[in-house]
Amino acid sequence: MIPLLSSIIFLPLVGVLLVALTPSRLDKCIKYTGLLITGLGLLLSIYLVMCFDKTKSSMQFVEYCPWLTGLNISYHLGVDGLSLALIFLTALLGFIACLASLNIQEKVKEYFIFYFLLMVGMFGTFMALDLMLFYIFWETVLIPMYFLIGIWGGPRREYAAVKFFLYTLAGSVLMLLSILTVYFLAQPHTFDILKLSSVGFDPHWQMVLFLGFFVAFAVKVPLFPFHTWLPDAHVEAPTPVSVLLAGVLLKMGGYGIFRICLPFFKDAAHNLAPALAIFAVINIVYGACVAMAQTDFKKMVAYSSVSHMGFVILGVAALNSTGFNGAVLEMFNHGIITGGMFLMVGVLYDRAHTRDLSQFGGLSSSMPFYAFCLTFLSLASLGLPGLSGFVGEFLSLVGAFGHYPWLVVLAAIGLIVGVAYFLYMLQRVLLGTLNPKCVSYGDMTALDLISVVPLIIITFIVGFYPQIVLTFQQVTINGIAHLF
Amino acid sequence: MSIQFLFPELFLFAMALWVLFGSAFPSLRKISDFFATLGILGALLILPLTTNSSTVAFFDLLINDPISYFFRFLILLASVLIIFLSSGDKRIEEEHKGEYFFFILSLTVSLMLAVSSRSLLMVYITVEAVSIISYILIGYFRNDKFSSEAGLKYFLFGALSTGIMLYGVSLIYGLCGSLDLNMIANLAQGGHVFLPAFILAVVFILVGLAFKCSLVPFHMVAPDAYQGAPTAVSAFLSIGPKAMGFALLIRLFLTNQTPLIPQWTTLASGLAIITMIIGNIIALKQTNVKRMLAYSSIAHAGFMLMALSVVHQVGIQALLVYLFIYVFMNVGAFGCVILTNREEVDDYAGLSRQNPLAALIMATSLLSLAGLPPLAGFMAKFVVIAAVIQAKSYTLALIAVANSVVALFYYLRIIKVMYLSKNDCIKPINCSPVLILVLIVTVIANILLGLWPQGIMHIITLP
Amino acid sequence: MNIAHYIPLFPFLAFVINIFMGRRLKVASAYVSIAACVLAFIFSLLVFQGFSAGQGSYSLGTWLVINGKSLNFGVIVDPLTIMMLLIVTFIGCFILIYSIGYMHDDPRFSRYFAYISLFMSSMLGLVLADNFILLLIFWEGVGLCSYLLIAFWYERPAAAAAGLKAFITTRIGDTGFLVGILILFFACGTFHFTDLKSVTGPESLLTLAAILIFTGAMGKSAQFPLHVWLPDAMEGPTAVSALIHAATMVAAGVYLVARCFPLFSAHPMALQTVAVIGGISALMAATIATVNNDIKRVLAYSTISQLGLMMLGLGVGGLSAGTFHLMTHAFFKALLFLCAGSVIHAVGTQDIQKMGGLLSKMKITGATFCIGTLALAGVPPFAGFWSKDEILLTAWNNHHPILFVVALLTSFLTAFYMARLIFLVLFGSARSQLHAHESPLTMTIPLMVLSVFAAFAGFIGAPIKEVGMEAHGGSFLIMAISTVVSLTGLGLAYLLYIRRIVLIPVSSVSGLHNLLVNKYYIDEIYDYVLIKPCLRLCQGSFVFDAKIVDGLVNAMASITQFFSGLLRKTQTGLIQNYLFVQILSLVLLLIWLLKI
Amino acid sequence: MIPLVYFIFLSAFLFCVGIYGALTRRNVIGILVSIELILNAANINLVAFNKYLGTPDGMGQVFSLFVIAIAAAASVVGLILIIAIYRDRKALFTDGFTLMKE
Repeated sequence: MIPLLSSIIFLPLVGVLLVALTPSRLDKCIKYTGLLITGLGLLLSIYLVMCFDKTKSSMQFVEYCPWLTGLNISYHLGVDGLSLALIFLTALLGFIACLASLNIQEKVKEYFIFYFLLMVGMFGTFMALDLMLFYIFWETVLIPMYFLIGIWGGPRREYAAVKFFLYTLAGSVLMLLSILTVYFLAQPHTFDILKLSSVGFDPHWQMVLFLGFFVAFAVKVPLFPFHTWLPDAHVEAPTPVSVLLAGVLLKMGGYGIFRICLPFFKDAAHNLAPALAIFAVINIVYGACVAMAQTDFKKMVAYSSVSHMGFVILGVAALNSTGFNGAVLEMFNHGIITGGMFLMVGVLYDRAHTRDLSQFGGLSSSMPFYAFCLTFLSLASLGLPGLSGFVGEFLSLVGAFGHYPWLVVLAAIGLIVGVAYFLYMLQRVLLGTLNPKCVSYGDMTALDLISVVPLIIITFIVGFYPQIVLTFQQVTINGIAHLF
Repeated sequence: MSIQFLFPELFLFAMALWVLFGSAFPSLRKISDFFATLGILGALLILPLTTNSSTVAFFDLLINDPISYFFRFLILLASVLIIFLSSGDKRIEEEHKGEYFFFILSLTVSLMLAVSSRSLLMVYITVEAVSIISYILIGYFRNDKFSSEAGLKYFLFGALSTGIMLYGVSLIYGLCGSLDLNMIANLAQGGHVFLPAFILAVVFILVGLAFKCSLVPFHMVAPDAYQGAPTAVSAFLSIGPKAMGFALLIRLFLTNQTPLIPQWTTLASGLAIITMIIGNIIALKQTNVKRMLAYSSIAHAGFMLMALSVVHQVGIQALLVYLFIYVFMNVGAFGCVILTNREEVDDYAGLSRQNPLAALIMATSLLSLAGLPPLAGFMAKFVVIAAVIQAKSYTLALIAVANSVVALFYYLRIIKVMYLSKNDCIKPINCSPVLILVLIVTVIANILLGLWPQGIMHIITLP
Repeated sequence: MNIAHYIPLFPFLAFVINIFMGRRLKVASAYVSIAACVLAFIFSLLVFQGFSAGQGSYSLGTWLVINGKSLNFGVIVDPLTIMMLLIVTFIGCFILIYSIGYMHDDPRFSRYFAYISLFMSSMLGLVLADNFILLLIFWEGVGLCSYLLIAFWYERPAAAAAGLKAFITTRIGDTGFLVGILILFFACGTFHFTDLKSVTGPESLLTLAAILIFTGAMGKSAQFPLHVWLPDAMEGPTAVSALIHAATMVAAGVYLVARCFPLFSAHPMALQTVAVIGGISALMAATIATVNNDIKRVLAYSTISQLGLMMLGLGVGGLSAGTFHLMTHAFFKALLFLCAGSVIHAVGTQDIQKMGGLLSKMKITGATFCIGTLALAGVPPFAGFWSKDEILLTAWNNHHPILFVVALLTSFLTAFYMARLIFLVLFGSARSQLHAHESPLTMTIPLMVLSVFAAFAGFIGAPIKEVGMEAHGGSFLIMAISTVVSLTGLGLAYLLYIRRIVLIPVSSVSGLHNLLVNKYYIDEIYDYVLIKPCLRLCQGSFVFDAKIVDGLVNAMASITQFFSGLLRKTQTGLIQNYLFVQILSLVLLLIWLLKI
Repeated sequence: MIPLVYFIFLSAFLFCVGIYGALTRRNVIGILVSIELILNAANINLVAFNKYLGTPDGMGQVFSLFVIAIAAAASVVGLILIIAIYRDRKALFTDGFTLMKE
């Protein structure tokens, strides 16, 4: 049977070679190879989802081969309920962002080379079962993202790119230390995540190592004190890159917490859960408040994803199967919804070349399709019950309510501010009298629609019947949950 | 008999003389770099034959063990890369090209002897030889005021340091009655020696070696030397003598894995911390690329010393791996400076548009120097940090890792200017085919050693 | 056979058809919606008929797994559901018919009918849901449709702002509702209504849960603290106000309290709050209505007041009284709104001071308007009298004297302001030269049908009555008192607005008058106490984020740059300094090593 | 026989004079001379230790001979560089060549 996981990871590398060989003036066919490769990746991941066995709790499609025998590093890949949804999300958003990248004009060749390297890094992070392999894929995401934001970004792109790079690197460098300490603490020295999950570290070390890992993931999730890179990176990144940045990169932090922090350091998780919950709620309320005060459309959506990722951490802090289910589902849903939202922002930016909300008004008369999609996605992202945004948040709230009732109440109040700033945005953009400047904006092209409609359909389906996604992750989540 | 051990050095010196002789004839002078490469490759071929010769050679002054074999191989590899680099540098063309390559070859010979020396006498002679040849090489462009000033400064500083080292050697000779390193080590560990005086003497010697490895308190002249010297020479300075310095540190301080003086670990980690911090922080605001690379090589020296502070077999192995990878990273970076012959950071503006290949080479080397995963620099850093954590010195590891973040900033500055800035600086690029070939080799090495470093990794086995 | 869950699907289908094929369908989209509504009505009748033949509620399948227990969705069928189904579908059909005329020249004709069908489907879904989560989903769906319909004419900024205000206010209520559900779930582990009867758990917790659930109802039924959105919701088309803000959606809050009645009745404190809040909003809204000059806002405040009355009815323990009043109120309030709509459609302005003497010009609308007013005022033969009397009766029987007086006062004020309304609009002389003309047939037929129901709903209500309602003829005294109160209200209005007799000099009451005109300054208070500080907080947090959190990060970078500049100075270029540093560090090293 | 201590003091004294000279002299050649002083101090040490501690193979004396030869070579190279700079900038004092700083 072909090594499915490795082929998904290294398919984009084939793309890199193809694109590197084609001369840069044929940018049309570079774009089509891009679509071909990401499309193939999506098909492969759909095939992966189809023949994934929901009942098995252990890793599936495992690929193992010793890579650096001297350093005990092995090339070990595997998929379980937790990473399956995220891999599918990456493949889907990768394809859709590739669709959105078709209107990139300058230096198309380098763009797609970095784009494919980014895809390799993202896929690898979700599939790696060896700590060092995980770390290497975790860091390979940085270089292409730096160049993508840096070269094709907005006016303050240099500052934003450097800030993103240094911020994430500072976090992940701490993780390197923790990985090595874990390696030397585990008695049969090993980097293998599965073996390390069963090693009981002594409580003192658990606390230190938990924080060591957690800082790296908190920077990626953007938890409260470490979130300031996100708005800058989002505002300056080109649309397809910020779709990927919001859709997938934020989930790597959450995934890391589930894969490494919780199974390795159970006692530390217990003691730190209240602190986690507090930070999560700060994230939710603070993110919502700051988003309310934004005039830049993209920055507002960036802060809204800070607020939504707060629910993921709240779900984690609940330390029970409902909370975990909510967190993982929220990660998947948030990826889909925010990916769509950034596409919407991109569509508007391509026409207006500005993101200042006060420049728009009454667009729903001149751009009906755009109005429908934007309203739908905003409603999904403000957590309207019946759409997928609500299900994840609801499960996290229910999970966390058992232990921290007052925090959940605060989070619910935070939700109100969430509703306020999204509707206020809708009012400024869509409703009211048609802004004379916006008369000339044409409605969404077929290309934009093709990239947004699948996301809307998924949001509706998952919102209507969440069991579709939950059945995949149920067994794995119960596995993690019964540790606590 | 022990002469077999010296065959590579003898062959290389013979070729050096031939190149010197050839430089008298204009026709031969033009292809003197070809002869030089021939010499080095010949030495590389002969080197494996020396493994089965006797362990001690040349009146017990030289030793033939795996470490000396590795370092001799490393130095030959470094010098062959430097020769390719120098043949690309246009300015060396007009000066007496023949002498230049003679000095390079003789520097290589003395380095090879230095790394396999077993007695303090041999140590002093080879260190002095290396210093003298590097004074000449640094001041090679006599009519360029930067190069001559750098040469003079390096001479004064170097002469003083080796003078202090010699005084230390004489004191040790007095204390231990012998110059043989093993003898001294046994005496010291046996405790038959008057410790305070012994420490004084050892510190005196450390000054000389630290100057060679450009460790911080003794690094003052290195930035000026690197900036003033011809770029190929500063590249060689940052690899050759530095490797020799670390080889001698291993020989002197860590013979058979027990530190010569009890405080070695604190001394080494203290020096390493200062070196990394000061090296990285000063590099932040440099505007001259060569000077910035000088400080980056100081910071990397701190990293290597950190590997030595781990008094365990894995520490030394980590250092060897680090040095091997460090050669390629540095040659790549300095090579780009030669390729584009631009020294100011701002001159690199828009290089990615003017010459994407040069920008790619520079970016890969810099990112590898910064230690980012898919590239070899990460493997080097990982191995050293693993050794340090294995020795449970967590604060040292923390500082090292924090420094790598600071280091990334000034590497990114150059990349930012090359790729992200809008204004372009149009300067001619001397793309001599040989230079581009060697730079592509370094890029491939950087990527290959990062992803699949089986070749080098057999040296090290983590416990 | 279980066909109940198909009822919401028909309007949803109509919504999908109208949204996607709206352009082409043009006028036909109205017929699609009406067809869906009629089908839903027929199915409701079938369910009603099926119910009397004993088919109850059933489950549809698991939707989520929470804390190990699987939460499965289902449909609940009992008298309350059937009544609501019938009301929503019945009134819905007529309002749709009415809307054809009312909206015929609107550019986004099909979208209007799409939103109305979406509303119908979520309202029907809400009524049929058998657990809190499914109810919450449709609950927010209804809130969304009211937002879309209020802001239907989004060109007008006032409409957009009103939509926003409505959604946020209801959303505040829903948050309380959500927290209430969570507390209930953790107190007794269930989301389903059926287990509410047998609910056991800590007393204080369940009361808190009940009150929080009631906040959800308050948000939706515009009760006292969260009532501010309903008057502004009048920005939307009148047909929308008739359907949503009179008959169905606002009644959802009452339906919710009725549905969870076992929970509320088990905790008297919760029931008490319901009654008190109901009383306050009834009285407050009635007083404001007496001075308001906008025809639709008067009706809006009257809706708040009547809803307050229903809540009061439920609060005093009269489940059937409250629900009966809900049923009758739906009919005559929808009628009144449609009449108002037809008046506005004809005259073009909503300010009643400019209207007058329209009865002569608009015979049918005028007549139906009077019937509706009489029904609302509670004049004996009409429907309003019976249901209001029920509430008064239960209030009296369950020993709630204060609430009884409040109810009486409210009905007096209701009679007064409704009479004032028709006297100013229909009777007297035309105060400005408005050329009024009778609305087309499509608008007047629904008026006539609804007026018939407004008149006789009291009796039609009989079959609902014997469902758990005690004997009607209890005490004629209460009936007499309520009739007298209504008539005095009408008479007073007659004196004031037809005879123009100044009973009390306006100057002495001017303070009270201003207070009422400005709606007790509640909007301003909210704005000042809640909205302004919240916006300032958000602005402050953004500044905090940009300056402090971000500032810290940039500060770290600049500190390292500063040190770099400092250390850089050490390289003076003088060889003497280098040598000096060399020797100095040698000496320091020696001191350090030898001292250890 | 003169006790060994005298020689050690002499060489230490010479060493310190050399260091002091190197640090304070403004003239480059002065620094060169001081460095030679340091080397000779080491020589004295070597020869003295070899004589008094009596290692049979005379390693110390052989070493000092090497040192003398190498010191000569070093000073030759040093002088070349000094002449090169003098010809270019006519500056012999150390503050003359501070082109490269910071």
